Amino acid sequence: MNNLFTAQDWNAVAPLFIVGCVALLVLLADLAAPKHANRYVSIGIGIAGLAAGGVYAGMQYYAPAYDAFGGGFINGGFTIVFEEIIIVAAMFSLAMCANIGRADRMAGVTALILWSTSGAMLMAGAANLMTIFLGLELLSLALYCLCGLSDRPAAQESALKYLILSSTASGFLLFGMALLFGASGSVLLSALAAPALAANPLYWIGAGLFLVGLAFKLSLAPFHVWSPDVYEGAPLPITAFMSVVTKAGTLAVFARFAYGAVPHASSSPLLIPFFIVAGISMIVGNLGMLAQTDIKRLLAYSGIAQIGYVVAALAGTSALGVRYAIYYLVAYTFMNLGVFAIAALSSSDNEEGSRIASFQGLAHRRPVLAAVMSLFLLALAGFPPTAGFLGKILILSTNVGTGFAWLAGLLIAGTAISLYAYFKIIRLMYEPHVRPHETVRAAAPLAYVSVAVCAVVVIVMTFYPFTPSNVLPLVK
Amino acid sequence: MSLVLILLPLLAGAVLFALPATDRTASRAIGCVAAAITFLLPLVSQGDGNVTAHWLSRPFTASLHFAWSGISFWLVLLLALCTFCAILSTNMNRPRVMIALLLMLEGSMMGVFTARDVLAFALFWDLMLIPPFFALVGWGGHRETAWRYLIYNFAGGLLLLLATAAFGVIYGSTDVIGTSHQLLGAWAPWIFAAFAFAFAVKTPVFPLHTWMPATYADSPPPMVSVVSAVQSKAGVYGLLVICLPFLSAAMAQTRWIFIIMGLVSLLYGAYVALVQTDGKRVVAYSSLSHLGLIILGIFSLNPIAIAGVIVYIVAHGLFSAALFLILGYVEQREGTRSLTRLGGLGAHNPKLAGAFTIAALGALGLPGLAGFAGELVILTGVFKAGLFWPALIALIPIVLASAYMLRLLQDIINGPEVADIPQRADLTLTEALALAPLLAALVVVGCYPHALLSTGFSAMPSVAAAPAAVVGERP
Amino acid sequence: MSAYGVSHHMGIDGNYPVLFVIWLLPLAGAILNWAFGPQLQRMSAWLGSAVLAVSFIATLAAWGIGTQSSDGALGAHQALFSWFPGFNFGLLLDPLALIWVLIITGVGFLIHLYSIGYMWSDSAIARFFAYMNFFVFAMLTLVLSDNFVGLLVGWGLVGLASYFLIGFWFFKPTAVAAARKAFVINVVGDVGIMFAIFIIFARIGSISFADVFANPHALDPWLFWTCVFLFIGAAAKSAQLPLHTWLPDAMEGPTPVSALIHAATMVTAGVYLVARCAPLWSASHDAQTLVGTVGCLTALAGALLGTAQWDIKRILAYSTMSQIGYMIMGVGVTAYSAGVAHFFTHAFFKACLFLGSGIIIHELSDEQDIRLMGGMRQRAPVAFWAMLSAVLAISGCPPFAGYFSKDRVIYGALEHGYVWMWVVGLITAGITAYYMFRLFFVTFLGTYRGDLDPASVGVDREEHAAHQEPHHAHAPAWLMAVPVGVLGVFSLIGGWIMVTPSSPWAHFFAQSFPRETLPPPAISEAVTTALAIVMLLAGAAVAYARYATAPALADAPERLRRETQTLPAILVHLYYFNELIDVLFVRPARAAGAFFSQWVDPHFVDGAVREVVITNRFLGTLVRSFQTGLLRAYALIVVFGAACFAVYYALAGGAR
Amino acid sequence: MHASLLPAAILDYISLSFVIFAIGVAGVLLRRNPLIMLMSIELMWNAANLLFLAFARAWLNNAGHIFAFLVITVAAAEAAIGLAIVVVVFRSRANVDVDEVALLKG
Amino acid sequence: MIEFAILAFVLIVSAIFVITASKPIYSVVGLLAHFAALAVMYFSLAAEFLAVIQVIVYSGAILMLFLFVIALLSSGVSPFAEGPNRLPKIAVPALAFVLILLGFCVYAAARAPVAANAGAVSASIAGPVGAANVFGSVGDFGRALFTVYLLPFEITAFILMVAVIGVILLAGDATPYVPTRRRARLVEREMREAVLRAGEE
Repeated sequence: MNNLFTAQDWNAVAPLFIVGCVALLVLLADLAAPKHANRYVSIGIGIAGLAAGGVYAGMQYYAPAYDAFGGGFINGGFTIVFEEIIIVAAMFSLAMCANIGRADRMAGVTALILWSTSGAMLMAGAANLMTIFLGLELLSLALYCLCGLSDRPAAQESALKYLILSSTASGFLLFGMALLFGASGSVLLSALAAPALAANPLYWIGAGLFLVGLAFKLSLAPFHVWSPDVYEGAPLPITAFMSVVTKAGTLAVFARFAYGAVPHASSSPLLIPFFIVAGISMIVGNLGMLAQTDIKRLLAYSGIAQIGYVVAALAGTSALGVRYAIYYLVAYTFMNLGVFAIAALSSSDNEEGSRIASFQGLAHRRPVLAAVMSLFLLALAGFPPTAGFLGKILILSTNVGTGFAWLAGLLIAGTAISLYAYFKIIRLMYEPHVRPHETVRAAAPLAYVSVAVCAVVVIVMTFYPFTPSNVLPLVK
Repeated sequence: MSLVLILLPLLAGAVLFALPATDRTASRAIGCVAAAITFLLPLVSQGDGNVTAHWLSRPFTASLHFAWSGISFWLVLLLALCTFCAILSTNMNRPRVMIALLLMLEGSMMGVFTARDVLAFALFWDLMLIPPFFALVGWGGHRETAWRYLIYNFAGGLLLLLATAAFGVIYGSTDVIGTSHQLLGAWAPWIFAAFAFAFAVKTPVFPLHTWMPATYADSPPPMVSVVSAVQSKAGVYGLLVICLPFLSAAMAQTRWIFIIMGLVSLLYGAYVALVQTDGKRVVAYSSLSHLGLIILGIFSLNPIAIAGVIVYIVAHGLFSAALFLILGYVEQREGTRSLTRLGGLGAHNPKLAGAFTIAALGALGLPGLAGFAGELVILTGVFKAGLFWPALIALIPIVLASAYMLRLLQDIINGPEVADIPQRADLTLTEALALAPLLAALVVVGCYPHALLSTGFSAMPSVAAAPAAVVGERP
Repeated sequence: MSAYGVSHHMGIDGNYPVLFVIWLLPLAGAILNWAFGPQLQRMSAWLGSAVLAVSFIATLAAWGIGTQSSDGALGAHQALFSWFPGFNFGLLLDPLALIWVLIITGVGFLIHLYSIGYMWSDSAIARFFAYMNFFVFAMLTLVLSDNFVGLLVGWGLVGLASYFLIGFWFFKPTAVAAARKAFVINVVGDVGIMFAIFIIFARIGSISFADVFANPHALDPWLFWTCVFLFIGAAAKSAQLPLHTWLPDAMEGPTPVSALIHAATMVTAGVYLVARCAPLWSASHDAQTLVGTVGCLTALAGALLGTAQWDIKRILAYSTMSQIGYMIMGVGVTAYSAGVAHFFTHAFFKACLFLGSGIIIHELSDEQDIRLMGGMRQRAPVAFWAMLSAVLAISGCPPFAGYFSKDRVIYGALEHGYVWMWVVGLITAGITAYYMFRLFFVTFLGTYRGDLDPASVGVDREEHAAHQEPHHAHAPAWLMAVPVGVLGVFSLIGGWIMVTPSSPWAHFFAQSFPRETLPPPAISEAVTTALAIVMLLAGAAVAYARYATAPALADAPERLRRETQTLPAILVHLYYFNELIDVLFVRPARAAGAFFSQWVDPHFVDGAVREVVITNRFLGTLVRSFQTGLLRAYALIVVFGAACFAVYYALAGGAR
Repeated sequence: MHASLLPAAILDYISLSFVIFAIGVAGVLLRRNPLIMLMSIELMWNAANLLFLAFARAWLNNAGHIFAFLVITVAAAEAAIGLAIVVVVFRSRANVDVDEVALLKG
Repeated sequence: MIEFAILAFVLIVSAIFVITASKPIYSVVGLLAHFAALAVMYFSLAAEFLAVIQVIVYSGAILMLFLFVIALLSSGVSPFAEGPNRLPKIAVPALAFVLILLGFCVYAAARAPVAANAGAVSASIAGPVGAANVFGSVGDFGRALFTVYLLPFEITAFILMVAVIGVILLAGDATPYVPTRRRARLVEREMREAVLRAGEE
């Protein structure tokens, strides 16, 4: 009984357990820490814990893939890459907390962020329906609370909306899982690839409802309706966290399902609707950006479109596709978080720097910051020399190669639409007319560091494209 | 070596921001030196400054590969020269920023012209949209002009992206500029269509030109002189180095579409230029007309015509840059560009009048100047390719050109002096120096286009490879 | 030796520095005068003239090499450079070119000399001489070039020079307009030559005369069209119908300009072109007919217009047009040496007439209307005698120069079987005599009318005022008198070298032009001459009767006024050519431009773009209109999507 | 006990849970009281649970039981958080009609 | 079979009652009935442990929470007063359509041939109910939970922690609070202004 699971099993899940347990450590430390410093104590410990988890996971990167806990969790390149993405995003979000939100709540917030992170990390490796479900719920439950953690009525509203809608979606997901279980008689994804299932309607309906749940979490149109409101309402760092972590985790699950749990996937019509909604969200997301006045809301729509691009890369489930999806996801992580970090920097109490108007004339107040901001926006718009540019090239070539040219076309159309929205902000920053100086809080150096890191990565990735080779999402 | 051409201007542009915002002389000096170096480097250095670094191996081979061989050489020189003159003549509020933008523009366009890799080409292609956009935001009169310029050209850039990806996947590598290989198969026409759209927008060609007059009219003179002189050539350059060597079969299939588009641009631009009252718009529409001729020349798919195209690219660059700079001087002095308000400047500004006259004559294709050499050789080739009517029709705009160019020239410098404009002083030494090289080059190229022509002939490997129907020699 | 008596390789290849002297010296002068004008001031005038003098002497020195010949190669050929195979450039001095070069430099020198006096007090004298030298350079480029493209370059450059000089006084709106008109119409001609070049290169693969003329029939079936397009160029440059309208307006320029460019040299470039392309014309009978016809009609039309003008320079302009009509007719019907001969003599007497009238205009401080002249004999004796000689020459009175050449042309037409041209030519000779003597009598005889009220002689002031040249102080008289005198003398003796068919002249061109042996026509040359003299006397007599009899001189003002009112409208309005061109070309072009720029561009082309933008905006609002903020609405949307999914999968999964 | 441990055909369970699920969905869509919405969600989840157990029985695979157990746990946590949020929202406004909670839109 | 029919009937009716009840408190009662019926059905599916859990956790814990919150909110001013229905008109047909689609799914699923052979009764589960290592028994369940499915079980720990900490943070530190109409109006206005300010750019 006690030699049922070997050390290998525990190694696989150790990173997420480290992160989860550090959360408890944060809570304890908060009791001990002096009141004036507790904000930084919590953030410090949190980031340290995340780093530890990241390092631990990273050390196993080159080990061959294997599944732990009887297929509950698969460790391997794919899992670890996603874990790293998630961890980095969590770190940046914590760094942003440095000057936003109430200090006395910081410990709890940090803990919740960490648990949410560990939930996403679980999704990254989850290979059976239970772990998928639990990871998803761990991630979401923490996020419901985090969204509501502000005195602004908008925040509470966003929490309520997120909770109700997300639970409904989870209902669909769960029901789908039940049907999948019924069809295959097993909760393992690997069991779902059995060719016999291709003819089983239970399997099909189950897969359908399952994908609905994933599409909701990825906020693909038309399941995106929640994200603009929630992003706008939630506190800035939480929005940043959500915009990457939720999507990364869910994308990992989807990739695993698409690559491992679909009978002869590349030719099967089973995934087509998912790619169709990806295409729709490229258009819808970019259109939604056009007349926004709140940067968080704008980024919500932008995220809808961007994740559409990422999913498009998986169309045809080619071996290269997943690598480019990861490349673009990483690019998206950094350019997106870069914008959030700058918004956090230029944030003041009354409005968390989230009103686009507050960027007006930024180039005259803080030229460097404005330049970097422009860089991130250019990247989101797919302008060179940024990772966004190369990422689009890679996705386009995948689509052309796998015969999904229509997705490529939609990608082009969507990007063309998005240009105006992104450049509107740039123009605003460089407009000669300067509005009265904002009361900008003295920001923590941490925030500057994260901005710098994002900027460097976004450029470097263009010329040293990072497309790891051992990231095929195996299920067995 | 050729990386210097790209990085030096960019760095110089960045350095300028260290200077005080109102500084003019220092930034001008730095800018001119940088531009001068980029001009001299290809001339003095041996070889073609080949630099290459691996970039992608999947989904297709791509490398950061730059060199200034072939057509690139001339465009690099043209670009450096125009930038030099533009910087020298920069004389407006916030000069430092303008010069920085000019340098960044030069750097990015150096990338376009020296890239040996289609992906790198596409990268710089988009990059070179940004400085003019900022110039329009900072100095332009109307906000929507900037949008129109950016979105229109970026739409083209996106299709270029798509085409590049498809090209890479089909051909396996994008490190191809300078080589030649017929791309056949079902994809080829679509790839060509995407490329062609991007290039046609940039050039621009008739139905896709509406971003151009507004942009040229609104941009500050130094910027527009470079944009019209060199940036508009990027499209033509793309057609020459990407489409001709790889897709000339597809070009041959669709040539009539483009020949007609070219002819329409020729006539349309000329007729519209005939009635414009804004000096800059006259030149803008004349550019539409002239570039129509270039398109016609390219799609005649005849070696002689292509050789002429090379000459005409340079020629148009020289005289349009000069014209825009001169109009800039005039506007700066007299505060207006309206042909109806200006007049009689020649009496007090002989230097201005002289320079203006030479530039205008170059534009209307006066024999002995570069424009004429280009027109003549292009149309000779077009006719030789068996395109009788296009060659004949293409002669009408030449007559119209003399009409509208003389109108532009005479309405500004001839006639009795106009009372209600300031009539300020003649060209300063700097301004004259900024024009001199352009006009001198106009004459030299007009008499001795040999080198350009030979480049043009060597730029045509694919036509030899292409089916005989393409080359359409008269039987 | 081809069948056409023209050698394959025109000119003996070699290095001929003298050609460069002749050719480039004027350019040097132009550049110097242009660059250092402010410093040189009047010195530039002497510099410019000196340059021409040297160039002329060099030409005389080059006589030998220009006329040398060995195994059929005639003249001197200097290779320059090549753009690409088939586009080879070079200089060619053969007898034909030599004649032109002589006139250009020789007469050019005299006119330069004259201009010193004429432009003495003009502040822009340096610019003037720069332009003049530049013109000479351009004209030399035209005639010395050994290929069509080089010729076209010169063709364009002389057009430019003429543009500069017509618009020399650029503060005069009329001058500016005239300059533009001249240039644009000349570009039409350039374009014609360009197209001819396309054909030639496409068919023959070379642009050099030698290769083209070696076998003109290589151009078939395009030979005729090549000639037509070439002739479009010739017609534009030489003011042939219907492209002549710019020439009278060109009189806006200073008088020496009219003399040099619009009388002696540039306008005869068309004649040169046809003569130069003799092999082509000889090979295409249709082309001969066409060109001969056009020339003949132009001669008549110009002469008729000459009878109805009052502005002294415009009368001369139309007479130029008419005389060039003769030349074109001559070369057109392949009587090449005759046509060229008429160019030769015409250069002298027409230059003389212009310069003489220049003296008068000068004398009367820029009055150009002959109705306000009269009695000039006393005030300008030199002009009187010189112009008398020139008038006799132009109206073809033996033994003056014009007599020999004009007879050759008229008889040439007959020789080549164009009887009606012969008839028209004779009639035109009569008309010419009439209007030239009219000019002469009204200007020189009688009493000075300048102090009368202009209206009393029928002068319309506004239209008249436009033709004022700026007043300038007087220069040393001999500066202007000498050239006029010299030209007067040449108007007398200039034709003596071409008296008989075996004259030096005929011998001179023996090898240049295709030799043809024609059947002798029904009417002999003697008869032609006799008829010509009769016509001359008739014309002169009518003129005498109307303007020179004692009573006529007595009430000259009254008669002039009446004549002014009774002139036929069609002549006064120059056959409505300007109006016609305006309606047919200018207005439509403007209309098209306005239509495109005010309707097509903003509404049609740009409209499409704007539609896209608007659609995007609308879609954006549509997307955001789903974000009602209502939780249940969101739930509905999500469930809706979910239901669609479920149905798709239920169906795709095979549950029926 | 022998008679039939699975008292009905599996299809009946599927249909039943589908119906309950649909009722739950309808509840979310129709009601404007967040509490009742939460209850409807509980209905949906329980429908899923029922399905899990039915299939577990059908396959004789107790993974379904574990799954249902986990779902119940999560449902408890989710209900707790949900109710807390409802309370917070209620604090800032005097009532909890979700149609009144529409600050964020566009 | 018959007991299944009865249970199904009870389940459906109670579910409908839940979503139609006029007062939340009635819904809770309906839900209670629903859960009870479910427990019975679980039992009939040989999942005694789950049946027990269902009763304890759901009926015992979760429903109590609901009741508690209802009680808490009822101290306010008309907590469950419903304003005008703001759903756009389009919602009605859309809703109808959705329900039809769902109905189709039910139908489709019900017609679906299932690979799993219904009512496969293997001898392995014969034996006294409740005995260990019999399918569905506590022992069987526990063994599975702590061996094969250990990882999910561990994760639930985090989930419960999240619930605890989250709820504390959300509702914990609130000062005692008496909602009144006036105060509600104040909040409303303040919020609308905030939105307008953000919206005007």
